[in-house]
Amino acid sequence: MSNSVHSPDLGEYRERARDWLRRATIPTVPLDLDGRFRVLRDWQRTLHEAGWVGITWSRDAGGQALSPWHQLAFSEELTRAGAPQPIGLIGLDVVGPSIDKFGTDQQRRTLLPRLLSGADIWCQGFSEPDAGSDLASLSTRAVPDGDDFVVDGQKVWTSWAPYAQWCALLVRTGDTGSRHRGISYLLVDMSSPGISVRPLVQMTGDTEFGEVFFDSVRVPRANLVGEVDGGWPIAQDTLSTERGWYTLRRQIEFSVGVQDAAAELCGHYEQAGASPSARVAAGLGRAAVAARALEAQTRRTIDRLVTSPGPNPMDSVDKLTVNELEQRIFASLVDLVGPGRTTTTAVRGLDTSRWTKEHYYSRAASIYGGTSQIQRTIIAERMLGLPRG
Amino acid sequence: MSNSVHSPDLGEYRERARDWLRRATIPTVPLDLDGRFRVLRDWQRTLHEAGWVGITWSRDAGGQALSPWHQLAFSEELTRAGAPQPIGLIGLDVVGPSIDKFGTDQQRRTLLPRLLSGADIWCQGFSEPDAGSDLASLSTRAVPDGDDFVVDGQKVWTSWAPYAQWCALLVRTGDTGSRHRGISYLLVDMSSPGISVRPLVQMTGDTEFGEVFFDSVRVPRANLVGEVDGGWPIAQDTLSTERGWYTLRRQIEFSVGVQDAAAELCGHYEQAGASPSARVAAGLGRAAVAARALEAQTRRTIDRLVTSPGPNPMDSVDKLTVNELEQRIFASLVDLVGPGRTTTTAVRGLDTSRWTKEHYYSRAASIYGGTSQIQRTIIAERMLGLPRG
Amino acid sequence: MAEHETTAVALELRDAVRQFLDKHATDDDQARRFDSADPADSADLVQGLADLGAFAVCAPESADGLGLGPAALVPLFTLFGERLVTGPVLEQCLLPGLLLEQLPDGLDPRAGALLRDAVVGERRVALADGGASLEWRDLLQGLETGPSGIEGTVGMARSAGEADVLVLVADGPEPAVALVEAPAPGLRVDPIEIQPNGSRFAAVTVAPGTTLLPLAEGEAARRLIVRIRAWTRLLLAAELAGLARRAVDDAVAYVKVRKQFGKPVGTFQAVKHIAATATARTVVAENVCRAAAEDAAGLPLEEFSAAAMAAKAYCSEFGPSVCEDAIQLHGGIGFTKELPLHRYYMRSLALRSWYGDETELSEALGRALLAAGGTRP
Amino acid sequence: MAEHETTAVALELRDAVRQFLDKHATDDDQARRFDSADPADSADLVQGLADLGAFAVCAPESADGLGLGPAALVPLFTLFGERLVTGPVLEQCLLPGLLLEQLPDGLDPRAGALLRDAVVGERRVALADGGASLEWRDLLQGLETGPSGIEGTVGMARSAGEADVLVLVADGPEPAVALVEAPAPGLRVDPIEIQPNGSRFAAVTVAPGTTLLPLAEGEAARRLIVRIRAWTRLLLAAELAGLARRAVDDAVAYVKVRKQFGKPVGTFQAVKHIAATATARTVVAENVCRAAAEDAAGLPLEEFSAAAMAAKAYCSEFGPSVCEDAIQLHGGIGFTKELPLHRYYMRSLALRSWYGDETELSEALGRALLAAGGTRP
Repeated sequence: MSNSVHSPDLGEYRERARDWLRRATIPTVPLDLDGRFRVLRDWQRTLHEAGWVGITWSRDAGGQALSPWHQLAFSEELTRAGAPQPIGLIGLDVVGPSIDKFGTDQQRRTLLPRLLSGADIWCQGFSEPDAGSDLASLSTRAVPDGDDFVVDGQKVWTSWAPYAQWCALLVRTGDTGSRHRGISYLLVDMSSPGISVRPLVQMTGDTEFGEVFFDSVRVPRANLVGEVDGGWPIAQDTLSTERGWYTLRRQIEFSVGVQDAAAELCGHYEQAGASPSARVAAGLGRAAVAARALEAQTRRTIDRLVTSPGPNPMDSVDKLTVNELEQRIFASLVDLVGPGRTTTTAVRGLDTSRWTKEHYYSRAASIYGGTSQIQRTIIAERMLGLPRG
Repeated sequence: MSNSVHSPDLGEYRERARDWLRRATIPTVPLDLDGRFRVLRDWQRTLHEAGWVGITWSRDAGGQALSPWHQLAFSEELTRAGAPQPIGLIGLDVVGPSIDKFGTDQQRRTLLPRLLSGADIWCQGFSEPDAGSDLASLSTRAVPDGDDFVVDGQKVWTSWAPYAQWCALLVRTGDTGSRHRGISYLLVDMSSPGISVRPLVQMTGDTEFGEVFFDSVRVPRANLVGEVDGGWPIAQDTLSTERGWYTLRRQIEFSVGVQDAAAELCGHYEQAGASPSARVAAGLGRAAVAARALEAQTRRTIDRLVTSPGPNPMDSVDKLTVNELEQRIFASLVDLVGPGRTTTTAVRGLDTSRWTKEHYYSRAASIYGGTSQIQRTIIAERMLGLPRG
Repeated sequence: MAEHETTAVALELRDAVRQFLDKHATDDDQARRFDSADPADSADLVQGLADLGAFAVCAPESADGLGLGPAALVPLFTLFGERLVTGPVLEQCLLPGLLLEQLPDGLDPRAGALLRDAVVGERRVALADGGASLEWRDLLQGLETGPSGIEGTVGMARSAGEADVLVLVADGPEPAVALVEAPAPGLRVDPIEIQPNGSRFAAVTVAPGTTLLPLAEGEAARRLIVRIRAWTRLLLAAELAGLARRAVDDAVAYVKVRKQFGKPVGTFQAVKHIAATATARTVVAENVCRAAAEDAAGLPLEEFSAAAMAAKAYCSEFGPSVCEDAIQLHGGIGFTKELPLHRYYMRSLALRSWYGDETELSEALGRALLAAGGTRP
Repeated sequence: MAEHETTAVALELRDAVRQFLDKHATDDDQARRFDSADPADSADLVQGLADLGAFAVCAPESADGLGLGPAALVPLFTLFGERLVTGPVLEQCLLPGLLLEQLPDGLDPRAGALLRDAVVGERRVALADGGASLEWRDLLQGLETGPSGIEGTVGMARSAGEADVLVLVADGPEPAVALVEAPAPGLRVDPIEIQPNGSRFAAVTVAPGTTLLPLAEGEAARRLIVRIRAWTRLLLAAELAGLARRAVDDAVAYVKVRKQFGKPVGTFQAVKHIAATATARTVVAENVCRAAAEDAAGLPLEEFSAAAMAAKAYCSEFGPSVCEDAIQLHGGIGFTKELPLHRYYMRSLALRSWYGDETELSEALGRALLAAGGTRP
């Protein structure tokens, strides 16, 4: 993959990654959540010890101080090697950079090393039942009380909530109507008394999302990031970066997915001595076109991560594009198993269970992380300059 | 076609229509607008003399006093015989019924017979450059002056404007901000001094739409339909009926269109001794599914025309459905000529010029007569009860 | 019965079924049944429908049926879609009645007895037909007429694992339809591991020499097969329309109360337009099924078959798409098992490709149209 | 030239072309040219582009070219799309340069002279290639290698009626590429009646024995044909992206000023969302072309061919769809000849199926992927 913004020569770095991955024991990820969490956390520690975690982070913060292209190259090699991503992505992509940029020395020193190694897994307490798309209306309250804040409220769509050691929490410290001007950014130890978690089962059967309830939870004032009522810009700053990295990682997974599907079909048709129908070829090709389009789009994402990090309406173009193309890729692929989709039987070599699950999951793409509707409004108003309501 | 709301047995009526059409001289419609108008007007006179115009109109108004099923059956037979519709549909479907229902005896007596026979062709001056979707904001003014109104303003999307003898005109008689409460319904002789017309050329090359300019045009008060400022409900009342008939007529044209395309393809493959590709079969089938879906939908339209005429949000479901399916039918059919679409050469027997033109025209379906966006808002607010902005 | 009596009986039955479902097919009941691979979980529901006469709808009155004809099943299956009534219901409602109605003369007495038992719900019927897909015929395989009768394998037969009686469809050069009682020597029924979808599947293998009860052969069998498939498609289409109806109704109700940015999300034009589009497509889906049912009696078989294909194609495309819109309108919660919505979507996808998705049916319909020289079908 | 020099020259050229088009390709000019079946109507435009060096972009410096490589044409064709520059431009920009670059050694002297004339705009070049469509090969037909050289008929060859030199592509079992000067005994070029689309077409027939200037045979010809088609696809894709860009920009500008219900229609969420979706697709269309151009130098030919197919497939699908959105955003006026928009739509539809629409290219790409065992392309 070539790049237009002076991408460094990554040949050697890639070779080193490939070499390491060849020698590494790629973990098999169990289906049960407990097992999955344990194995993926161990894998993050292994990656971290070998210097493959925090690739773009400063050395000061425990990272490798390399470019986004290095991160992308490693993610590609990881995925191509059939290895999972480290589990602590929310920490690595969102919370960690916020702590590094806006946190106190104390916070940086105590929290970042454990975040990188996977010793601490972070979750993100942003969305609420009545503040999803409209995050600025969140109502979980934090009231100062001595050296603590006392937190009451509820968060939702918190991933890995039952397993996380820490939570980056957006709370209302201003008046009820203060919207984004009255929000603070707290770091909450998930073992604090008063926190309870209820998992939400998704259509795919996955349960890594949950609701988190805060009942008079005491959080030390030392765990505040930035100023009181100053949490909104901190959240915005890294959400944009997160979106960029999310796009990049997903794009790699999709490309590899299309190649996996092609390899499955190939194996079948070679063995059967048969030739694929026009529908099979076109379905696979349609997925491949979408994956390539997304790859092309993400080259510009990485240009942006290098040259002008920070919120940009083009992030919403990326997100809308991922949503649309992810849905297209997996609709095209699952279409190839036809009536077999109700079973776990391989159809024409295709792993029916995998493609049906990916397809179900793709329906969430246009909802999670900001609905497609929200992205369209951002594009229209902030990029095209169409007048607000 | 069977119907659920006690449709009468139309066998004999259809047979009579078929018989008449077999004996009639079906006109060849010239491509130039002058010729087309002349031929189609003659055709309306011929149809009228034989009792095939105003089928659902009362005998009192010069009609046949038959049911909507009779009208539909005749339209079907007409289309299947390859014959054009009468040209004065705006008069027959919209203006005439309004005059019959809301006009004076004098208006009925002098205008309706000539409207039916095609001696007078009517156009409809509703939309304005700045009042398209938002008809209630129209600004063409009519100021009382002695026994006349003096009309100034501009209308647009007026079909057959250069040829029409009469225009049903919505004008503002109330204050500027009076919206639908300050609109009156006037009947305007198109030969009145001060009227000028500029044709608008469509993408298809057709020019039957035009802009109409009114410069101090005097219209006798006797040409007012209903009360001053009472024009809005008159327009609404028949617009709904018009939409129903429009849907019905279009559906017939689409069904016949799909059959024509199938016959063209058949002729080609029989002659070539070849078999159609999966893509050709699926494209034709896709159009056929859409045509059948629309046929099914219009059965309920006709039920409504019989049992509960008048505005109904289900009209908007019909219109949205026609828009969507018309575009699908012609996109599917024109897709079959492939790269041949840039030429006039028949491709696989298909009449390239016809299907490209129909396809271009279908893009207007979601705009003319109320955009798809307007229809969706009506459905959401009036049928689903979603809250207004 | 006269037409208005037929209609009255059909409406009465539908109301009775609706009341029964209100009690015995709540969202919680249906959640349990939907995910289950065990027929026992839907036995009470099936028995209840039998008691109400749902399986007698299209059986002739001479066979203790209601004699309403299969068209009367269409509104019932729209209701079944709305209420997520799944399991072996379609085959049971359609096949015994249709076969008894189509084959009144000289029917093998044992076959007649089995079918009459099925009408009153005392036996479970399933269909072994390789024609449940055209593009995936390699997966479905199929039966054909061998030297000693119907033989072969059907890779996926819905509800076959829980059936006492299988209707075997051989659609090769020598078409035939027969019954086989399960279990029987020579008959293998191997359940297939499923993903939750509301139906169970088994592979059915009929060895040469299995004891069969022949129903039809030759042209009569060919026509019977066309008829069985056409009605199966139409009832699947009706179920898909019902699933869409429930999904869009749920979504509209939700966006009226769910607030974001200080007002119901249904206030936003983008939300309104998704809901309106989904509603229009649902209305058309309902009407395309209703129209095919209206036409059934009056149309030549091939034209009715085309009408059923068109209905199934429309509903296969827009049933799932309406459910997707409904999920989008719900936001994140629509994607979770907190609400029944996801089951409607999963069911709609399962039905989409059973007896043909929109792509293969469009192709089949196009070919039928071309074969007929451009006139109907 | 070093890479940064190349880029500077390419940017300079693009600016010069843009300024030229500002003067000589106004909407009125383009309206006149677009509807015309007469090459004379675009002669001044073609000459202007020649004078600016547009046809020399990818020719080697040894042949008086700019030596920028065909990748430098991609941004130029996006611009051509934005400005509706049509006529025989693509063939003229691509073919002489590409052939001179690919066939430097042992090139027939007369062929070399013709191509060098074309680089400076003194001859017009067109391509006779039956592979401009896969599904409609029956319409396109094609050339093959006969006993005495290339022969056969190409049913539709773009701009062939106004060419002095035709590039003949024989893609049968014995691939070959050759030039023929027009007119020539044995060569028939029959103009085809067109519908307005910005291009003219002719049927080209090459009789056995026509005097040809051979360029390549065998494997070299096969690879040359793949390369010609890949670049043609990519430039068509770039033009489609440019058409989409212009359409969506016009629509956005329009909805900012056009008022309904007392406010700009761009205030309405439904309008915003159509504009946003169209914008996102346009950005991706631009980027998919740009990425393929970036990759061209580094990829094996078959992979570059796949990248070009993917770019063309994406732009074939979304180029016209963005124009449709733009028409919808304009309302009724968008459907008239009052605005240039309709020409962008008509042009996008013409380009959509030329060298493959999204359906046939998806199938071709899928087959290529399967042939490669699931790895790239």
